[in-house]
Amino acid sequence: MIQATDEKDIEIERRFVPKAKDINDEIAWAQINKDVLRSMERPRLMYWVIFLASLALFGFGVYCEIYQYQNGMGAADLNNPQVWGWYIATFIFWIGMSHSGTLLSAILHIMHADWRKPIYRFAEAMTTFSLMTAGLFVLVHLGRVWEFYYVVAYPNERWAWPNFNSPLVWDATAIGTYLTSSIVFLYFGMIPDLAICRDNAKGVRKKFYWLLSLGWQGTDRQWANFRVAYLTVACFLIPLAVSVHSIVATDFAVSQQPGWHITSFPPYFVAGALYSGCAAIITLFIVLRYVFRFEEYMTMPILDKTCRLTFAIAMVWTYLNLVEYASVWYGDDPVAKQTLLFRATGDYATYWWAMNFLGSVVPFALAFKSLRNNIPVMLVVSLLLNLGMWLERFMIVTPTFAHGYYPWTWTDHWMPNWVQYGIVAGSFGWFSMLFMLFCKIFPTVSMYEVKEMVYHRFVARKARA
Amino acid sequence: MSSSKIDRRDFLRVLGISGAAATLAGCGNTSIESGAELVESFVQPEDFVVPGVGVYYASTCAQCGSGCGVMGRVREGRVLKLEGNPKSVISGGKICGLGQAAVQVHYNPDRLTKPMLREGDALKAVSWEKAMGVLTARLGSGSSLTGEQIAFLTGEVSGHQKVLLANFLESFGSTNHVVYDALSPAVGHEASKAVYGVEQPVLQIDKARLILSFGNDFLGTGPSPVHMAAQYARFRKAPRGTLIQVEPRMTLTGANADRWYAIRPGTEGVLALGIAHSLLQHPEYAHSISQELAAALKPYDKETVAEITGISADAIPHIASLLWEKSPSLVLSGPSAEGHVRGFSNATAIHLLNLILDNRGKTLQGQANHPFPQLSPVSGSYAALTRLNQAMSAGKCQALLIAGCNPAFTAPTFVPFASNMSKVPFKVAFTTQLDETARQCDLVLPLLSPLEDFGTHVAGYQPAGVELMIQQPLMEKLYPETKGFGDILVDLLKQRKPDAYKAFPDYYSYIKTAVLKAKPVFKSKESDDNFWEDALRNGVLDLDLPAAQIDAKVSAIKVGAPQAAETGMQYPFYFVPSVRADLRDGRHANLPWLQESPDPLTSVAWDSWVEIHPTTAVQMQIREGDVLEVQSTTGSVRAKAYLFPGIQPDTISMPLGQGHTGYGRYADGIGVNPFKILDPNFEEQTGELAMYATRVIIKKTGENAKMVKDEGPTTLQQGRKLVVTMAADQAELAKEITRVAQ
Amino acid sequence: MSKAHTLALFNDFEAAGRALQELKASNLPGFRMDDVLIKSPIEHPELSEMLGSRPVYVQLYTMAGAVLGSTIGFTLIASAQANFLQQIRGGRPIVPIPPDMVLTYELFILIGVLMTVVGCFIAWKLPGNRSPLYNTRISEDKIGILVKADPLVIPKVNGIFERHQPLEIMGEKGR
Amino acid sequence: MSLSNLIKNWSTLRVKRPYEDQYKDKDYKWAMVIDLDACTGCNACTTACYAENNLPVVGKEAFSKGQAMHWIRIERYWGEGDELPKFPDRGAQFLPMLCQQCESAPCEVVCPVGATHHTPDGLNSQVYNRCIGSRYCSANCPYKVRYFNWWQYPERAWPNPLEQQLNPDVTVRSKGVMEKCTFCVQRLVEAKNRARTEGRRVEDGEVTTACAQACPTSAITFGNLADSKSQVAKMWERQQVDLAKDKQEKSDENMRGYRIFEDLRTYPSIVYMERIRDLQA
Repeated sequence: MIQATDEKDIEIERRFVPKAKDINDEIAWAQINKDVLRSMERPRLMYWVIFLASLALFGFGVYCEIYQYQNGMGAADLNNPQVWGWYIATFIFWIGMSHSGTLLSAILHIMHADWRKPIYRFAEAMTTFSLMTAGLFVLVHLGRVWEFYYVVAYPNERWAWPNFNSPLVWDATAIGTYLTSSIVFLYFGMIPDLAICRDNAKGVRKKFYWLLSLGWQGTDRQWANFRVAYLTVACFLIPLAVSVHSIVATDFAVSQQPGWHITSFPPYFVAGALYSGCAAIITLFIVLRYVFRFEEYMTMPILDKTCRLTFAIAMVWTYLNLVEYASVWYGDDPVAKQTLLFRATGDYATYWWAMNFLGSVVPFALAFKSLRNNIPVMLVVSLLLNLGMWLERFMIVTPTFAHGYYPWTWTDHWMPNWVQYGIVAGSFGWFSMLFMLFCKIFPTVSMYEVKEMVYHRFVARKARA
Repeated sequence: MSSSKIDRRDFLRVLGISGAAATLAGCGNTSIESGAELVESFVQPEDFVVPGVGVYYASTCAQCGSGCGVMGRVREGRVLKLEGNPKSVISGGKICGLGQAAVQVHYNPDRLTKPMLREGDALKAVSWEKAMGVLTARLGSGSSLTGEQIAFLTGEVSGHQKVLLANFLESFGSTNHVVYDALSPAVGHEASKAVYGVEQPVLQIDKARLILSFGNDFLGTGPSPVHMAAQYARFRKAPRGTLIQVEPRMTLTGANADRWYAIRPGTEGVLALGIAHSLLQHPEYAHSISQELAAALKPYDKETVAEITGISADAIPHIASLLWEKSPSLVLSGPSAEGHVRGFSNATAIHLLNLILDNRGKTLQGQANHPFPQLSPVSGSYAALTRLNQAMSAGKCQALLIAGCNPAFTAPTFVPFASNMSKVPFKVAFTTQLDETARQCDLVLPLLSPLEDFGTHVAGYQPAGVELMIQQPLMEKLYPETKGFGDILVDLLKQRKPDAYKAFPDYYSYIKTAVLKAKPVFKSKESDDNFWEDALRNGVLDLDLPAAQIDAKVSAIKVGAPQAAETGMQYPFYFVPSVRADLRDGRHANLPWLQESPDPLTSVAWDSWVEIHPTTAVQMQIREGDVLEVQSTTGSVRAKAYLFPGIQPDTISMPLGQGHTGYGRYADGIGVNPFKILDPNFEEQTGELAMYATRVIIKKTGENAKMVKDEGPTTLQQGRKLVVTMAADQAELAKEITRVAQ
Repeated sequence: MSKAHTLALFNDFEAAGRALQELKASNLPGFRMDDVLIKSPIEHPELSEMLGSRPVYVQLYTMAGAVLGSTIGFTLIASAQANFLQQIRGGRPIVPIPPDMVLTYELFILIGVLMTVVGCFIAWKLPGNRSPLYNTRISEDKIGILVKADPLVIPKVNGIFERHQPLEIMGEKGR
Repeated sequence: MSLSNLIKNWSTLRVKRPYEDQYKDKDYKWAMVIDLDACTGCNACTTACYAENNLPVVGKEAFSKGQAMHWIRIERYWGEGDELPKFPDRGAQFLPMLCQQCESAPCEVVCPVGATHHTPDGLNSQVYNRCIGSRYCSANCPYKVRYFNWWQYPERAWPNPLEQQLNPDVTVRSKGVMEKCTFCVQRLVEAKNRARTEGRRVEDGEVTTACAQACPTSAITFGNLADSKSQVAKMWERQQVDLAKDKQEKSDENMRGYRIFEDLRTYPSIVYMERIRDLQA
């Protein structure tokens, strides 16, 4: 067992490694197992409160969906120009949210950024679950959801294939690929941890983990293949994640609508996706840290790094956002310009300014170390950033429909009714319910990688000594 | 057809339309399940029915008095859709929205299917035998009613129904046929008669180079809108005619004008005389009128006229010079000019322009004198209703029969029609659907819809010669306990005058005999059967007659000193009700297609609204959707404000036709009824209700609601180049290939 | 010839490394370094190196998957469009290249990812073939060295292990 | 075999529509001309369309929410720009707007299931059974003439016996599908079948749409653009509008024909003729 008690080592560390330690490297490996496994034991009260609240929210969403299913989409107060409402806006929001898991996990993995290790697992879970939530929105949004399989390309007696020209089919394929790949990535990276669970579980759970861990024993051959495969999948995932959100952007960019027909939409969407995902990671980071007492692993230096990353992405997004406005303005297409002006001054001006404020000004809070280290402030800021990102999606969908090419069908002050509110709220319930379940079934902190982190620090210190 | 010995189906078979009607009997049959049916082959279906193939039958539209020929598409015995009948001169193969909706009168879910008899406060469904028993007990052979004691109140009615109705009343020694039309053209007719000698001159719109219309909505609510629209289309082809419209509130016709002027309501006559004054500057016109008249026109200089009418002083000589340039012209007077206390003199002043411009015989002609004037309709009037109202009030009326009008809905509040009605001991309504008036009657007899019934019609406005329009059933009747109006009249007459009517088992045989009697007039050499079959197949019997000459009487035109419009400070706004081309006086408010069909000018559907000019609205801080209370001396109504630029700024306008309280699911609770706030102003010459003379005050109620309208928040094209406009002098219409409607 | 297994648990990588070094140098008859397996809670490349070259072939599967995904993807999509009912769309050809490329790209990644993971499972010979002798403490913090050798050599191997303070030595009868 | 098909037909499968003389050798290309100077805005076409195509009456509530189902609607504008005149002294600007049956329809490309695509006779068709209701087509339609069944109208729009009026040649659409003007395809199919049995092409004037048939001023002309002798083809030619061009080169500037949003390169099948106003008046 590695023990670092040498006073001299600590002194060296203090002198030559001025940056804050991401994690206390004096944690014993067995303690890591114990801490993480403890989070999967019988839940505390706080867990039940969050879980039941999520369940209730989800239940209400299901009720709204049933109501809408039985009556038709009119129940959601959609109309001729406003054909999409909040569903598509929230769909993009969830798709965007999913991107940070991949970013943290894959990009930082390739770059050997060790600080990702305690937090990437829940970020990946977030990716998976927000993709599943996004998928739900596709279904909720369909007028005839019972025929949704028409979009899938499969040989059938009708001899009719889906329309491969349609960005929606690209979407379906890209999201399907992304969901499959991220589930694979999440599970694959979890196999060593599942073996730990297997070794510590009893009864049915043992059987379950025994099945899932696929007989992992941590042999050198297993580790070698695992490393290569994990890195390869990570490499695949980065372009995939970029392609997914840029394809979602083509839903808009390919179309004729003023305000959508913009070349910079794909990078703009990707930046927005990473932005909202990072903000969501901060939120979940704080929640998990509190609920599961993960102070030892989800440490302040890691939060600090995540916040700095978020700030950087926020600035990228701000830039691309300004590029969008500037290109519309400079491009001088009267119709697109009118739509832009409508956003800034029309019925939705409040939301537009709020979006710009929350998206571009509030992130400056992340630039201050004192604020970064203040957990309540960060919780509020991260939620505000995500609200801003949701508003961004809302601003893309609703005002464009309200003020499109055709003046006769413009709408004023269109806002959804309770069914849409209910379903959107229900999606948060669904996401959070899945996430809470995940926390109790799977280890939310990657044990083996935290061990690696601790060990590498120890070795490095040894070497320096 | 309980009372006829010969089944109607046999009649139809003779006429070669049996198939369409006969297969209907199978609808809703459950005897198949009980094993009572034999397997039938479709190899030899009924004559004229090919499963899956639509067949067209000619008939006549009864939705308004225009008498358009229509073709009904019938499939498997169901009438599906109406098209225009190309053989009809009036419709020319075209049809309006109102006509289309006739199928919804027929299939209306709120149609009356059984006779209703009053028991205490409520109407209860009874059998046809019982209903007829009650009717004949009062009005049959044993009836002792005479003269004034019986009254028949109808809307505009023509053809043999009108004849039977007169004969029925005659059997009581009565001539008490009261024809009421809430939107009565009576003032216009009187004025025309006084000036031209004809009530309704034939307008040659297509021949005019310039039309100056004072509120005449010939495209929307005129006497024959479909016919006029076709003429208008030709008018717009090379050489393109120019339309100038002067009215307080833009009508559909005004919306199509090359130049539209908003005029202060009631001052149309002043403007007309002002234009006449300007025209007299041209020497060739100076001779066309007498010296006294010319002298009387003196005070109508452009400044005075501009002051009174609100139209710029420059516009008056401008219009006059256009009239001088573009000859022949046509000057029209319309309801918004006529519906005032001085409406008659307004109309005659407008007609004077036609005389000065010598449009007689060019764009204005008399209707042909035809050989069956007894079939022509009597147009309705408000005065007739007043007389009936007085008779009822005095308790003179013992029996009141009502068909085709709804005075309980359309009569203004100051006319206590409903309470007077209760003084009549026996009230009978003939209707296809219960309305506000029928609900107050003692007996309601359900009529066949016009698509199930035979009939003959002669339109009040005959564009060329005369057309006897034939109406025939397009399908078997939907409800067994309904009956044609004509059939009921024949039944009653058989009681009253058995000898004269015993030869006619029903109305069908009556009109067939009557039409065949008229065969010599049509100079037909066909056999009777062929003549009748042709008449049914064509749906129209045409008689080409020369147009009558217009014999103008300038003496009818009295010109006084120019009078300024009244300004009432307590009621600062003029109230101009607008008539929608589809809902008219509200009789069509039960038809869902028409309710859903947006008003062309405001795009509002399913609702009432208050039109107010945007500048006025800004002054009063009124936004669209603000609920306004519109108050006159007789009452008030509440409706949402709609900002409408096509209105004179001192005027507000509300559409008529909505606000029903007992007219079925599609009409009830929709909007408000502005008939109820009309002030008791009457045209001084004719005694007609001055519909456009009401003055109101508007108050904000503080509520705001969403307008039920099709358009979005903008009414502008926003630079999108959707409707592109070309100046008339650029267009080369003569070079274009166009299809001209005939 | 049947082989027997023995597993020694060590407290840390240094001890395990020393044991491995001695094993390698011992040149015991009936024992090959190829038959030695390290079982550890985290990966330790330096230790693995001592066992000699153990090549990884997962990349080949990835390559196969990527090639398969892109070729089959494009072919299937384009031939689906080119056959059956022609779906005419104004302004776009029936077989459009850019959309097909998008879909091909997605399939290239999907099949690539799946083949990589499948390749890894194949390399692990999972979920079937599991090596005998395992201690749950390995997944916690201990390092195990599993030796497969001639039953006669096992005591000598155990002897080497004993010299490096193993926590425990587990054995089984050779089969 | 599929792959050989692909290689064999590569040239035809890679054709981009529309192209010059696309319909030259074809039998049919349905097209329309609407004369805005003749249109009075009377709404007869709208009601005719309701009758012919089983359009549901949505009622006051749904209408106020903008869920009306009029396949052809009459729009009324008060001005070209963005400033409201004090009085509309040149009248209103009426525009009958219906599906433009674009040759390069933005809706067709984006439908994920191919429920809307082009027919060989140049219609933009909608297959109700295939539609899953993603509403992308409507989002992408610059004319906003696609109408979605927000409610289960078959059960609420035609209370007994109003359903007897329904045209048996036209489907009644269920909730969740998109619909739009079809140029009365049921009439076209019937006419084409009749002509085919008689071994000829549909003659000009033999078939027309319900709106064109009703229009009291005959502002709407419908016909076969592939038949150079047809009224509609002659009008297109005289108005110097070419189906396959997104920018018309007119030698005669005074010809009134134009297509709406040509610069979006949708190649509509409906030519509008400019409204005329006598500005001297």
